[in-house]
Amino acid sequence: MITVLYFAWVRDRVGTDAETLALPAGVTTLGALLTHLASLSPRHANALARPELLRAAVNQLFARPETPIAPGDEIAIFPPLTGG
Amino acid sequence: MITVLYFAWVRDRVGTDAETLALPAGVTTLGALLTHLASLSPRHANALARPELLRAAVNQLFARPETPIAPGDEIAIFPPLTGG
Amino acid sequence: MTRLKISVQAADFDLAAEYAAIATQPGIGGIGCFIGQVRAGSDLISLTLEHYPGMTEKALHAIAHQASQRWPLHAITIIHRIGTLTIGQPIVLVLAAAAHRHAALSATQFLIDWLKTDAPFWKQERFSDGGSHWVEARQSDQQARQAWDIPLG
Amino acid sequence: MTRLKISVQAADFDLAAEYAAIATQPGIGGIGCFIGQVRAGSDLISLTLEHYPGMTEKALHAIAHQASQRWPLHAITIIHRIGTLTIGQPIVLVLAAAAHRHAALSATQFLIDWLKTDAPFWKQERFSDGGSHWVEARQSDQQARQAWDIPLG
Repeated sequence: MITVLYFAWVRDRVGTDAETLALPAGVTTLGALLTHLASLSPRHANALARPELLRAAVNQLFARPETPIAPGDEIAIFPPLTGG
Repeated sequence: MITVLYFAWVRDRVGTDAETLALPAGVTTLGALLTHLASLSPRHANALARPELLRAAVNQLFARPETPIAPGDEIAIFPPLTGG
Repeated sequence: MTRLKISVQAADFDLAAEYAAIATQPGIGGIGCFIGQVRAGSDLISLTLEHYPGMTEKALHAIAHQASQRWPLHAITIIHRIGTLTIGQPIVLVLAAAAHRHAALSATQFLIDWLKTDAPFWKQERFSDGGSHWVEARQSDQQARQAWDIPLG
Repeated sequence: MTRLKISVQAADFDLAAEYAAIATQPGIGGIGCFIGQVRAGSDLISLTLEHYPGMTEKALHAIAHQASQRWPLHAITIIHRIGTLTIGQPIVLVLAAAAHRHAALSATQFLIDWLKTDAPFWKQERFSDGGSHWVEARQSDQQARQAWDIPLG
């Protein structure tokens, strides 16, 4: 199982701030996970349609599409940061 | 008459913080005034011996050796600035 | 050793108290400081700041660590507020103390530049007509962050 | 219009009060600040700060004017103390407020860089053995001031 967190407008569009799911066979990178998540529902598809607008972290470290993921990971998907 | 002010170690060496004197004929620039002041006493000579260590203002504006001076002016002579 | 204080909090911060807490460290000659606050904009009522609990604190520590590798700093303080803030209210406080002014002020600038792009905060604006939207990241912030890594020669 | 406060004074300043006095100006998004204080050194007991009354205030106004020509600033505060100050005591406060952080922090750096070389203050150090000497100007301060006028291209 993995935990997926959504923040800011990604959360608004997906409609939840966190979900727990099984990692499908063959999904071993963040990029592959994004494709899988987009297939879960029309809301997911809409929220994740433009990966160039998204940023992500794996286990609270910034990650790229090729970053490996494994069961037990905490993955967060969010827009570019706007603090300060 | 002109007023000459001394600050920091220039004042310590000259032994006074201000003096009023007549502008001798022919002394029309700050550089010429410095030469004249150095002739007034051994203390003046010692304080003003190394012009490269001195800075000056005429009427409270930073000045250079060629800056003109005239009766009524306030001339200040001091070391490089060390505030802040 | 750099004295480090990092806090993510809803409450306002006390500038005088934060300054006093670091100013007495021995060897400090200069303290740089930056305060960001909610700037009035057309019909803006408030900002709501969201963050990623857990990761935010790690990211701020990593940014402070970067700064302390680049300059000899005696103290770093970063306080970032979350929740809803109205116009004029403070959002973020950065303090950096060093023996000399250049290190203190450069580190202050570095810390806020990196915080903008490397700490997981998001701002939502609310307007007087009832509307709201998520603030978009600015390209200039990314450039300011990257400028710290451009070789000078 | 830049709100300007310039003061040369023996008394300490109140950082919180000076910050509060400018933070409420409309349109401010960032406030940069620098505080210089007496740094402990081998056997140093105190610094005595002397200045050129009349010229100092003019010079500080000229420096503030330069800054307000270079950045869109909402407020500038410069407070410089004179007299005898012991280790750890604050010497100078610079505040600069603007819509954006870059202007606020750049102006803060500019103001303290120029103050070091263009405002008529002199420091005398006193030591525990009874000796004293006038601090010498640093070449690095002159370079920092001049760096503001190096063309970038």
